[in-house]
Amino acid sequence: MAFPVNQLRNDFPILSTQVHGKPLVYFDNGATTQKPRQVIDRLVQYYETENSNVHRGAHHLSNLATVSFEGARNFIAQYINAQRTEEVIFTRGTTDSINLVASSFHSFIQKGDEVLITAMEHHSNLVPWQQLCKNKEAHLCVIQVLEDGMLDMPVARKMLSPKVKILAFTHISNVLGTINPVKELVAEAHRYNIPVLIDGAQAIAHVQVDVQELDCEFYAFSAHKAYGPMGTGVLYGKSEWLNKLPPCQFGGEMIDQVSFDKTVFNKLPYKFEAGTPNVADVLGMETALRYLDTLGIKNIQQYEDGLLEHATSSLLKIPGIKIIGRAKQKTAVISFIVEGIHPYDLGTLLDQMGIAVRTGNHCAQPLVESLGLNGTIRVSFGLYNTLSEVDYFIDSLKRAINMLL
Amino acid sequence: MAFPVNQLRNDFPILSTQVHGKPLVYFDNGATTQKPRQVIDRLVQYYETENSNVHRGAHHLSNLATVSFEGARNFIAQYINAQRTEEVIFTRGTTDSINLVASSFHSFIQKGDEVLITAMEHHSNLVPWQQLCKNKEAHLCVIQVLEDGMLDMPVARKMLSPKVKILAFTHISNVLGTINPVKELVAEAHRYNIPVLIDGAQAIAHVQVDVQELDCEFYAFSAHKAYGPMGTGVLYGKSEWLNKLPPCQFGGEMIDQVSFDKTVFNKLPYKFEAGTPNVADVLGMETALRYLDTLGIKNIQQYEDGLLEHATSSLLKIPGIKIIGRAKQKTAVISFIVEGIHPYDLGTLLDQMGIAVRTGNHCAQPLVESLGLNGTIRVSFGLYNTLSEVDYFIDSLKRAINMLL
Amino acid sequence: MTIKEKAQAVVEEFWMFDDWMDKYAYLIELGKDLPVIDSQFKTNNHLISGCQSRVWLHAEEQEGQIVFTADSDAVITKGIVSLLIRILSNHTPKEILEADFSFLESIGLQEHLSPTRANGLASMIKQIQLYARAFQLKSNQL
Amino acid sequence: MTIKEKAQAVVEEFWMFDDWMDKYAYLIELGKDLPVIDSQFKTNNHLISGCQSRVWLHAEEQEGQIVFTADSDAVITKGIVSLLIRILSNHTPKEILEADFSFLESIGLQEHLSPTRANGLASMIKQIQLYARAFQLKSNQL
Ligand SMILES: Cc1ncc(COP(=O)(O)O)c(C=O)c1O
Ligand SMILES: Cc1ncc(COP(=O)(O)O)c(C=O)c1O
Repeated sequence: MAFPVNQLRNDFPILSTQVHGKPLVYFDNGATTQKPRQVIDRLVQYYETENSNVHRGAHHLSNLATVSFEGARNFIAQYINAQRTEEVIFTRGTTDSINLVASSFHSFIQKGDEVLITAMEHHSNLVPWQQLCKNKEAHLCVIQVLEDGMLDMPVARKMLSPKVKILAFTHISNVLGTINPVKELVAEAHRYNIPVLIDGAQAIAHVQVDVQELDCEFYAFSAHKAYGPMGTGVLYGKSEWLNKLPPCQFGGEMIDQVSFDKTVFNKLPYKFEAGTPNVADVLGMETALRYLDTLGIKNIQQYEDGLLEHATSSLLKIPGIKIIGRAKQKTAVISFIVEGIHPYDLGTLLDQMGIAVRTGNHCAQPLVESLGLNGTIRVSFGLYNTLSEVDYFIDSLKRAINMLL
Repeated sequence: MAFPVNQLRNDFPILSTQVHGKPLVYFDNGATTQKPRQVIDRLVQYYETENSNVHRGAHHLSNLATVSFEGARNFIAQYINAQRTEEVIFTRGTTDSINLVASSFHSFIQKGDEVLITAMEHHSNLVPWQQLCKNKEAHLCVIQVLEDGMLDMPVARKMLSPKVKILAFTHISNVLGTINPVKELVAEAHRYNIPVLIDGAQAIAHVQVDVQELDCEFYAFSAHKAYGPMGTGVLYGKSEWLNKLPPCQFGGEMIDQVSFDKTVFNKLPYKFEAGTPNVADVLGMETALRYLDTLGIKNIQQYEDGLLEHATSSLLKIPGIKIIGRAKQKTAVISFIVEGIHPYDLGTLLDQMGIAVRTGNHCAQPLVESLGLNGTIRVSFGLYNTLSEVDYFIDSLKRAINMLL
Repeated sequence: MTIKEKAQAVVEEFWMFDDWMDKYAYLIELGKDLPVIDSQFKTNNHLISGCQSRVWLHAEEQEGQIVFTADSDAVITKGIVSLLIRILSNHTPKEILEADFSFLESIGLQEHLSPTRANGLASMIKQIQLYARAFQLKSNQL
Repeated sequence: MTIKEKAQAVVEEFWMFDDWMDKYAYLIELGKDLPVIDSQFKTNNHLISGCQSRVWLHAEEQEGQIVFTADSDAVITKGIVSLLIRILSNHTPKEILEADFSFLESIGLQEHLSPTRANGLASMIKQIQLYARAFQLKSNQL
């Protein structure tokens, strides 16, 4: 069965808006995705019929909200195949999830220890570890990226040792599109009992995420990059690890008993969820993941691979274009530069033609600089993009290049 | 002009729903408030026409989102009369705001220092300080609450000293309704150069908040308690203080320059806003505050005072009822107990009659216990509640008491 | 009567009331009538967690059957525990462990209770089953 | 021509194009034509922050008037700075400080630029005014 892209485009109201008088072509899905009607409706329905603080009241609305909220946790746990529902912690997003682990890890890091990351990390999976190492006089070690955009695996293996207290790396690079060999690296790390955190920000909307199969200790993602609302996301953690880590924010349901002298924290998952939870957006996230589930993530991946291939081969026909990141395993993200042209100029002209792309260092400054670049143009596809949008983009790009050269 | 309550009730879709076959009477506004159509519509409009990551793209949608987002910051800064727009930091809510300050304060607290709070704090303004003191071997000192629910001001004055590194207390008690003498206490604290954090969770929807007049260093509140969406809130801070404090979450726009060795943080307000911001909910918060502004917070307060007086005098006519918290300056929050009846039983029966109230310790366990109680029933009013709802509540309460005694 | 028959009787009693206020009134009466637990058993050991209200549950063996007594500081909770006890007291461990708790759904209780209370109910049932298992183990060892 | 007259001329040139793509094409041509800044001035000292692209701006006094030269690594940015320079170069500090920048609104530039670029534009204008003020101070002291 062909992927029903024309039909499902109707689910996304924003896709029928115009930009500078041209139909919107949204190729900035790596930054954030657009939302289907179903997700928007879920927010509306919640606020119109269910809104309440959860867990706390003995009244009807509070019960509705609590049941919906915990139902969402349950579905999301199933969706990523967590072993237990309480292994799903609701956070503000990927950055928040990673910071939570890095903060809580303070008590597990000593002077001289090592934290291992890769050279392709987003700032959100770099700076929290860098600051942790700085505080603890530990070492931040960095697995290098090869010319084609893949991790240097032989070197990675050598960098693993009992000194490494945590390995944190991205499932998929937001600049290069590289799908990293997560399972393999996790298994290698486990030989030294090193816990592994995976930054799943760019993965959750594009590939199947099965945390038990990956066997990682932590997995972080944001709803807004998977067709869900802004303002929420998930930290998955193996319960043995989540039980071990101290909480780093305090207040609300995360407390079981408190006196002025002493606090007993609540059990998982509440222990890590301080303050009134963001019920509406969590329900929106559930709806978004159900939407993906209905389409089938493998169908989506296959469809997006088609967009990637078509765009890649079309781009390579344009003289002066260089694609940054040619890993064998890639998702539908293409970073490129055009010789003699500043990415920002291209981005501006493409925008005039209705096409949203991203330019700059994509919050991965060390990576982009290590490639000798001051920025790239990035197109990143979502499930609603089409081959004819890609063709329009290629034509527009040629026009822009002609104007600029 | 009479307060147009009947008209504005039409703005709140949830108010026309039924609970157990009875019209909903929502008296749990202290936990969270319901949302007007305008706020819900703002979320929808954002996702249908503007959704994008802010600051980062050079494209049209990103520009729209950025302009809206920074426009919201600007309005909110004006609304609370901040001196500078960048003094408004967007957080997840009150709990997040307070935790941010408490975490960042680690570097300002030494062994033996004191942190001063009051006995009427919500767990969210207690446990972060308690844990900070625990980590730093500092002392958590507690200003006691008098029998009528007011702070013991003469004692408070004596507890201020150069040893106190921060004073944190609530603008309005979520259990007692007490409006604390913020201006006076802030002025006293400033005599020793003690910075002051105010927990404004219960204030923002009910009284005028003018941070320059209060002269506090920090002010925290949540959107969801002021008719705005869940998932966002504000930390106001005087820029001199925010500039001094180190950030405690890392990633995204809060970074200016980064290499593997070193990070230079961005300037205010971005420095404290790690990760993709919750644009939609921030715009919803702006809309909610504009809604309050249009009605006029003083009109709202006057109207709610009317509800408070009517409910208080009606309650006092019921035998066996004791109201907890009889401060002279109160907002429309009433905690009470009925002799010989468990609050939870009353809450359950009121709920059967369509009335949402809260029972328990209201996340202020030490306060409730110090009053010798194991919980109270709390009714907390919002701008859409009516005198006839109060009458219905009083009748229902009498019926419930009859059943239970 | 078997557990099943007693449960059926309770379901029928509940169906007599159209109005949930009346069902609650009935639960309250049951709660008020619950024979009070011996005060020596109102200790933290016998406390069931997971409720906004507190529940104490005690179990004794009498001639191969378990007899439950209980108390709560909230009378509706007391009514609910009283229902459970009425159905499950005076049965063998085996009978209790094999009991089908779907009658609670027929009453509509679980659906009508708040999640805190539903958790409380779940904790009570779990505690009852724990007692039954403990007594079974003990008698098997004899 | 006065600053005002030059600005008016630029506004009219821009109004000739219906299509923003043509306006951009024009900006790009301006950018390409911008006399390149002396490379000794392409230092961090002359760098204006607040742009995704980099802008270097240099000012010299010639017979009581300020002459600006500039460069950028992005050609559209260069076009924008070229516009500003064309209008503001060869004027006295006083004239520059009194200049009315509302012509930018008439062009529609500010509204059409991304916030990053609008910030960049604001930074450029600020920098131009700073130079003017510095030269004014210097000549007042003489
Ligand atoms: C006085 C007070 N402080 C703090 C909070 C915490 O607010 P939030 O849960 O929105 O972070 C609340 C509400 O629960 C409150 O009433
Ligand atoms: C690989 C990667 N990690 C982390 C993040 C941060 O996600 P968020 O901003 O939603 O916290 C992003 C997106 O910006 C990303 O692409």
